[in-house]
Amino acid sequence: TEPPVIVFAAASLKNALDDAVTAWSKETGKVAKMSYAASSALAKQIEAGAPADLYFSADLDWMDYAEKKAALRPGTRSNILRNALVLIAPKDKPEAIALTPGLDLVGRLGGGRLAVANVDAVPAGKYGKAALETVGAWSGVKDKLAQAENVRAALLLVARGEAPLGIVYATDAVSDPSVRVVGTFPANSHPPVIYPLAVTKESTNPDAVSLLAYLRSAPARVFFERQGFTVIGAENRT
Amino acid sequence: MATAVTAWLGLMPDEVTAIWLSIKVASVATLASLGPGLGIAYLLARKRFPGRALLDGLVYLPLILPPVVTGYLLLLAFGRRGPIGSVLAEFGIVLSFRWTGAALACAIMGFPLMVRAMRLSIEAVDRRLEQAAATLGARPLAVFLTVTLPLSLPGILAGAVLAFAKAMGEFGATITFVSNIPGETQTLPSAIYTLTQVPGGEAGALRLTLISVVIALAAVLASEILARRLAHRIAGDR
Amino acid sequence: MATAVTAWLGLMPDEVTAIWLSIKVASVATLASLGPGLGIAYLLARKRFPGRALLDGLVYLPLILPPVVTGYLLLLAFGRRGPIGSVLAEFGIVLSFRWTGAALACAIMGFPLMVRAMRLSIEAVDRRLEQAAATLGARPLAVFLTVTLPLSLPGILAGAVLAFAKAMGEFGATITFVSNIPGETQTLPSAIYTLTQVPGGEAGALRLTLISVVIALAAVLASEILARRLAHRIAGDR
Amino acid sequence: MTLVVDLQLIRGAFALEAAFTAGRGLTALFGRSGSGKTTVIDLVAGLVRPDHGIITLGDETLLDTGRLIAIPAHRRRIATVFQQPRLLPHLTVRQNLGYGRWFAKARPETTGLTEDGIVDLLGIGHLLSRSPAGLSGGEGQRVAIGRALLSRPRLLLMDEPLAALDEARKAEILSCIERLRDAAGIPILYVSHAVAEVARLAATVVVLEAGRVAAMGPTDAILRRADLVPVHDAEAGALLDMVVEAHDEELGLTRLTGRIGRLAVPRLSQDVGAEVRIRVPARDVLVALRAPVGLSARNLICGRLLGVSPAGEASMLAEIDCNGVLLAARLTRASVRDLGLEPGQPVFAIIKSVAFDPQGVGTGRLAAVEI
Amino acid sequence: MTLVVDLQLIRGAFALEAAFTAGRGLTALFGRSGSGKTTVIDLVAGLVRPDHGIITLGDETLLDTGRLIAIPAHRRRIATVFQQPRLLPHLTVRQNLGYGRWFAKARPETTGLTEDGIVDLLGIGHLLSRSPAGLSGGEGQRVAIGRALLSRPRLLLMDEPLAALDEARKAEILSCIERLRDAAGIPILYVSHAVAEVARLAATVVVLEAGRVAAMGPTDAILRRADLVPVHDAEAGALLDMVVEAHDEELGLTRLTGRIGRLAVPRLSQDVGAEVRIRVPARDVLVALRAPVGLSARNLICGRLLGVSPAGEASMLAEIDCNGVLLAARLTRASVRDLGLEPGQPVFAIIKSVAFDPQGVGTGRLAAVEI
Ligand SMILES: Nc1ncnc2c1ncn2[C@@H]1O[C@H](COP(=O)(O)OP(=O)(O)OP(=O)(O)O)[C@@H](O)[C@H]1O
Ligand SMILES: Nc1ncnc2c1ncn2[C@@H]1O[C@H](COP(=O)(O)OP(=O)(O)OP(=O)(O)O)[C@@H](O)[C@H]1O
Ligand SMILES: [Mg+2]
Ligand SMILES: [Mg+2]
Repeated sequence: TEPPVIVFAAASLKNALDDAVTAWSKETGKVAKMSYAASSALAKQIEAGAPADLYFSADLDWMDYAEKKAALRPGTRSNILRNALVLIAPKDKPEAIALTPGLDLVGRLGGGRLAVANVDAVPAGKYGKAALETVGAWSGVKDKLAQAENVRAALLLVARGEAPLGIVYATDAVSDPSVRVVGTFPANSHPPVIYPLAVTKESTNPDAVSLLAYLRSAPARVFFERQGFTVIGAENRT
Repeated sequence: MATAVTAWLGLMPDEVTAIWLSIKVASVATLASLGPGLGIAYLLARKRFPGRALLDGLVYLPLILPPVVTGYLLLLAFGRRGPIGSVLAEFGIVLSFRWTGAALACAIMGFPLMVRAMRLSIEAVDRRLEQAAATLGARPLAVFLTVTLPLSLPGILAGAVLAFAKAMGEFGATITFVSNIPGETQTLPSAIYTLTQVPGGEAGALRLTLISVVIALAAVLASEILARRLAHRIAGDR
Repeated sequence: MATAVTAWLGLMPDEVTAIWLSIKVASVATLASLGPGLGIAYLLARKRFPGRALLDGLVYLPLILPPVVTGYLLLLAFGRRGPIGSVLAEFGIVLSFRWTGAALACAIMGFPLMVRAMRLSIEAVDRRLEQAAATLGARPLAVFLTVTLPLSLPGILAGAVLAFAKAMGEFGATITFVSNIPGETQTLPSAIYTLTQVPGGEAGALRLTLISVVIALAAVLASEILARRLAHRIAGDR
Repeated sequence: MTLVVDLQLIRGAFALEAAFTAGRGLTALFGRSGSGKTTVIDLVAGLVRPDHGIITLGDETLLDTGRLIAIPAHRRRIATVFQQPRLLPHLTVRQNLGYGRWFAKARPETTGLTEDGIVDLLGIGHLLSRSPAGLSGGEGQRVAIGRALLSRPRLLLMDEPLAALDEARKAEILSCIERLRDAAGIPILYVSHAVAEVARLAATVVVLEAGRVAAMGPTDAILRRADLVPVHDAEAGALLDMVVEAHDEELGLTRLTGRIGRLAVPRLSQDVGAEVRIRVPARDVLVALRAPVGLSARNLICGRLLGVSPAGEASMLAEIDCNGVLLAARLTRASVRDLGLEPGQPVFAIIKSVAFDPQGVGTGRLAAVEI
Repeated sequence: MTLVVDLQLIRGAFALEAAFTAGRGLTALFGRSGSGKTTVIDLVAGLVRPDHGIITLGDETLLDTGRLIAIPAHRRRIATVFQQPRLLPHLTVRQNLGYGRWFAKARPETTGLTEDGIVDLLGIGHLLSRSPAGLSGGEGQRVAIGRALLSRPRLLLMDEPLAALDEARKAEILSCIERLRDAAGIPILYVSHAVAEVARLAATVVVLEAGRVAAMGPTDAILRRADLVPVHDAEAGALLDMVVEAHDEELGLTRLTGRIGRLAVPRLSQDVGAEVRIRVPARDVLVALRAPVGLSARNLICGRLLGVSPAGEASMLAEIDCNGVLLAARLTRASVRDLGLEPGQPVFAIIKSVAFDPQGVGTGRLAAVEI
């Protein structure tokens, strides 16, 4: 049998990607193996010669990193997905908040903390910081943050009522019944949340390109959209 | 002096804070778990009671569970809405987002290591000496304090150092439970982790790692010297 | 039978694979570190040599370092391009992104715990017994094998179980070093981690956590029973 | 204070089933290796629970398995000198000595011994700041004795306490034990293999054999029985209770009187009128048909030969009734034939040496003395 | 095979500085508690390194700190019976016994003892499958002796091996040690506080005092010195080397002859012509001015009184020259006065009992015997 295509993907893509790859396997009879971890770890592993065929990062920085280390097959990189950044609250306090300049976030926190992913390291945190700066709330809340290891942990803090508000991806908020989206940050308030995909330099598996093509194709769309991602149109991919 | 050193190491104020906080958290976690650790180690080493196997297993749990899960469970139990956390809150004790919560997380993560070392040492204490002490009029508690405890000091020391070292390296449970708030819950490992998640953060991560290693090794060394003195006193020259 | 159980637990094939892989990785990691662990524990317990303090500290390192850092260092050293990895590769030994690498990571993470427990037990062995054996003609190695080793079995067992339990829970270093490839390097904790990173993964994570706890506790229990038998044989009825 | 013991314990193939009473004075537990002596000590100390049993000390029940009473070891106020010293290795010798004293702070003084006195007696003054690890076998044993004595016990258990000591030190400690027994009146349960020690110290002897009490009774009665007491080094002998009649300072003699008549022994320290017990070993008694002259042995006692029985391979034990007191003399078979000894015959017993055991108040001489 | 030892070791306040030679036969290390006996044993066994020193066994150098030679313990082929048994707790008694045997597989047999023989002699057959933890003090000591004997040693170190044993068992083991010494010719370094044991077994005695060799020499010479050997239980005495002249089966007697003249003692097992050594304790010698008649003591030896010296408080030691052989008799001062003993005076020595120590081939009787 042919060797499987090995995909190194950001952990947050698991649900969508599992479904998409299953569909691809059914269609082509080929198999793929998914290795989910933090984008950072995956990038470094690919740099170190990991047997990955595809790298699906959760942000551009780590894809850039891999590219800079010449770990990608030139010309295969493209942006696949886009995500939105939302403000969430526990479901028992679902008052909507207008995310516009002049926002009094500190007041809305009421002495509590704003749960975000790490604003220096984790993509969702970095985007969140940018968005807060745009709406002029950053300087007010920067000492009122509860920075989590990742978006899921930030979500958890809000879900458990530890934090009255939190910033997460729309994809995370959608699926959790214990939180409500109380506002969506305007797309232009932060760098676009983009999930790029590329074939690695080391890849020798001819099916890698096939899977890459499938993930970029229209039939794969449904799987991503079902999880709340926005699929980037072919024209905007590079 | 301290400032000179930090300047020379090129440390940011946040990092200096993280270092001190780490030392504080690790010390408090270690000291606070000494009592319960000893108690449970003694029970496991010397008593037969119903539920002993359960207690034994329970102590191992934090070792077996992925740290994130432990952090998650801590959040469930000690969070603002958790069964224990809500009770504690009534007494004005809040752990979430506090350094005390970080200490709790570290204490729990180090607990299996501490208890196991202590237990081994207690088991190695010659019961005939305890008996001799009893015939001389020492009540069980007095026997424990004057015979069992001093004779198992090497193990207690080893357990404490293991717990301290673990606390200096722990961040999975900590960050999940109490997040990553500079000056409050951002310990050295959290800071290091953050740096590893940023492209190009390796140098910074390495620097902080070295600092944490130096601190923990100093503790290890100190405990070794102490242990050797103890052993020397007990074994004499023979 | 096994299939019936997995069906009843609602396990995916990938998860079943992860369970078996975890058991394999943890067992191999534990067994493989027994020898070096014992050797180093013996050296630290009984010998005075230059560099002893260094070795002692080195053994503690994996405990002090955040697991991600350990994993990263492993990747640097044992990766295909790393100084050790490239040499090993010449002999056809590849660790990176193989289950053997996962075992290496787990072994290293459990090493401090194992060595510490063994060392405590070796230190507790009465040297006068070793002397008696020597006067009866036993060479140092024979003394070690026939006296020191059997008398420190409780600690060796404790050390092994600690290492096994740790291996059953370790993922930070593992996922960083060998990624998270199903069937190859995806252990239970890695699978659990992945599940915690996606919406709706909680139930699955909980299920797998329980399974890992049950396996590790079974090992703990088995070791306890074995240890009690040993102790009983040595202490007699008195 | 009387110790009453009735204990049953099964341990593998070994079954202990021992009942005895130890009254005032010293009770010796005597028996071959493995007969259960240490087990009895452990049971009385409260370190081991019997399967069934009762232990009472005075009017206090320490243990009654039937009534579910079991006073724990630390409340029994019984001090034990174990067969192995069991010193606390993390404490200095001084701290070991003080250990029991400290826990006994609130208890009444029982022994009348001071720490300095004990330290002097045991010759451990130079060891006080040492750790037990470096002590020699005998040094450790002495510290263990001191520790037990200082803990204000109301009963003392001693398991071969003098086994590792040289004769000189042994003699000193024996006299201290005698003082404790007599002056302080502490009952003592004493395990020993040395017949001489037992004869000198014990009022009662309990002989254990494979976990059972094979015999129990006054020391003299037990020690005369060759079937119980191993006939080695001529340990069989008679015990005589006598009173100090007078001292002859010039010659360094003390004259004793008793049912057997008068005996002269080297100067004793007891006052005139004091009761003393002396032991006359069978090996030190000669038998003569006529009163000898110009002989160095000073004590000539006339009596009637009761009988001669074989004891050992070539020797025989002659029992002589001296005014109702029994003396034993060990003779060779050749002598018995040559002298033509017949039961009922009047004979002279020549006593060469005696060993002293003071009864009642006052301490006696330590060593056996030659007359 | 001769053991030559010259050792120096400082340990805190204790300084060992001992040099002695132990030749064929048994050498006793004698000395008070804490005098350094166990330290010497440890040094010879190779368990402790001296500060300076030389140890040679036969023509092999085991240790020479000056030449940086130090054969490790496991290659010395010296078996040690330690003061505490030190059995391996994780092995059964049988495995403990077999332990040394196993490592000695490749070595030549030295003792001529079989495992079954040892087990019988020590009476530990019923313990073989037990774990050492449950053994009594004496049982443990016996297993330790067995383990040492079975390891095919060329030198045997025994540190108070019989301290915890009852007299009967002690007697049996003593005879085995004698066999080893004589039949197998294994040199033995033997620590004991019991003068009787030393007198019976040792060819040479080394007396330690505070780490120094206070005296060293043939057993009889040392044991006659009251300043060295604690004068207790009349342990002073003379050793006589004699030859078996004839056996009298009917009376169970053996007639010995030697410089001192003839002695009759209970039947010995040695063949006619065998050399034996007997010990005549001073306490068992009576002095008479005239030959007594009708006395149970059989051995009457005439000699000349050399002198009388004080020994202890009330007694004196009379030295009697019997044809060039010295006998010692312990007398009271009163007797000395009453008999009017004067140096040079002809006297009769009446010997009541002797103890046997076979010299040369063959084993002797165990117990002291009454004549
Ligand atoms: N667990 C056990 N199983 C079987 N027998 C045991 C056990 N524990 C003790 N014994 C036996 O009980 C007997 C009595 O032991 P104890 O220590 O009381 O003897 P002892 O009279 O003190 O002997 P010694 O004079 O040698 O010290 C011994 O024969 C010992 O082997
Ligand atoms: N580390 C030490 N510091 C000081 N003195 C020591 C040390 N180790 C041993 N000693 C002393 O050395 C002396 C000799 O000890 P050793 O065990 O050789 O005596 P021993 O003759 O065997 O006595 P025993 O008959 O009591 O067994 C003892 O007085 C002991 O206290
Ligand atoms: Mg005993
Ligand atoms: Mg000694």
